[in-house]
Amino acid sequence: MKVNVLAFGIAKDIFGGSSVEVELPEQGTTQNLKQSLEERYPRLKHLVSYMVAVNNEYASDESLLTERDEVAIIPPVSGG
Amino acid sequence: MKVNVLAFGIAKDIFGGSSVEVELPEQGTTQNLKQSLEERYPRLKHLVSYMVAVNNEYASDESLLTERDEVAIIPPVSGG
Amino acid sequence: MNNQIKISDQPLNIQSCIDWVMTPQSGGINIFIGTVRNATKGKIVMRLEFEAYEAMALKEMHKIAEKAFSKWPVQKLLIHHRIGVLKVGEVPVIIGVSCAHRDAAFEACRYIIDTLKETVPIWKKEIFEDGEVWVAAHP
Amino acid sequence: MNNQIKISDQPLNIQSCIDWVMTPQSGGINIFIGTVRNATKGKIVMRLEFEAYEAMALKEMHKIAEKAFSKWPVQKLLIHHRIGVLKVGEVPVIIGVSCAHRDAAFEACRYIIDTLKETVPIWKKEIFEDGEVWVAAHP
Repeated sequence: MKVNVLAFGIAKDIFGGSSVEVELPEQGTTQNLKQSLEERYPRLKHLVSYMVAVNNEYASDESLLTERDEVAIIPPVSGG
Repeated sequence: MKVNVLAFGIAKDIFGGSSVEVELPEQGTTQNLKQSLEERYPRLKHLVSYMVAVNNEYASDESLLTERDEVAIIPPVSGG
Repeated sequence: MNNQIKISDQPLNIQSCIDWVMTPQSGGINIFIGTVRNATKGKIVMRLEFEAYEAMALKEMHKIAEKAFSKWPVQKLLIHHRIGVLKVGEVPVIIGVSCAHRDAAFEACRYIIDTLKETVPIWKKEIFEDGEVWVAAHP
Repeated sequence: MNNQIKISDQPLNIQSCIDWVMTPQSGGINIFIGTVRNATKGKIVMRLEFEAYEAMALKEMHKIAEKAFSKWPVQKLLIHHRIGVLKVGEVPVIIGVSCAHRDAAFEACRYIIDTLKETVPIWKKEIFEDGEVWVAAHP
């Protein structure tokens, strides 16, 4: 399946755009998504940390993804 | 000696005015002043507490008073 | 020590207090605003009357400011207290603190209002429909 | 839950935030104002750029508000965050909390800004004379 991944902050610089498409196996998880992105964009691994949000909520590594989900990469936040 | 004592807040109500004159022995202390006032105005003893200020500073019971000092009775403060 | 300490019988201007306390060096500003509540222990408050022993109150407020500057890296510090008759919703006190970082701003602001309420010779009388009372005077 | 939560690309209005948060029931109001500092670790800051994942950021801000209402007797609570390009001295964030008593106002306000900085998906980029950096991204 194809998952569209939104990018913010430094992730946008790393991906070279505000979203990327990632091909994942059916029943793919957040963890699979991270692995796939880190292979394609090794600079992701240099961040202090980053999270994945699914449908506007922080998601655990085990969360299952579907093509209909709104998925986003959340680098370390720095608002306020 | 005669000491002029300023009154604020509830002390003004108790003294019936914004200052009273108190006759004290030479070398009289803050403690002597309190005793004298409490005899004249027993309601003073019903306060939670009260302090004496001499020349705009909180004074201890042992502070010596002179006629030239600015003396004030400070009932429990409640600003802010 | 960059501070502005004032006792006034005129309404306090919140915006100009904040404008004064902000600096290009500060990242965190904490402001405490005291307001006249419409009730105390279930009784409706009509108005408040504040009275100060002004010379001494200013002296005590300056001591508090000095202590705050010595305890925290404060950039600017403001304490304005109003006296006279205040209606419900009006503002008797504004405290403002600017610091490079927020920790110090919160702590210093808290310290200032707590200490002001303990040491500064200002008194407030609550006026109810059926009487009045000097706050904190009696057990 | 009486709250006002907003993300805006327009300058925040401090006075109207404070007016909104004050109520006749509250005696203590605590306000936190974040401002753009002119320097970070000795380097001169030219400007800041804030970006939000807006839908999620609003959701997280509402969660923080809900938590604050459950932890403290808060009367009104306001969180305004600005995004876009901000110059030194401008205000990216205003938090306001009104309570009957000051303890709760200070604690809730502190909790809100601390938690906002940990969980709300907003990012800031510092622009220096000789480069730029996404704050907190790298070790």
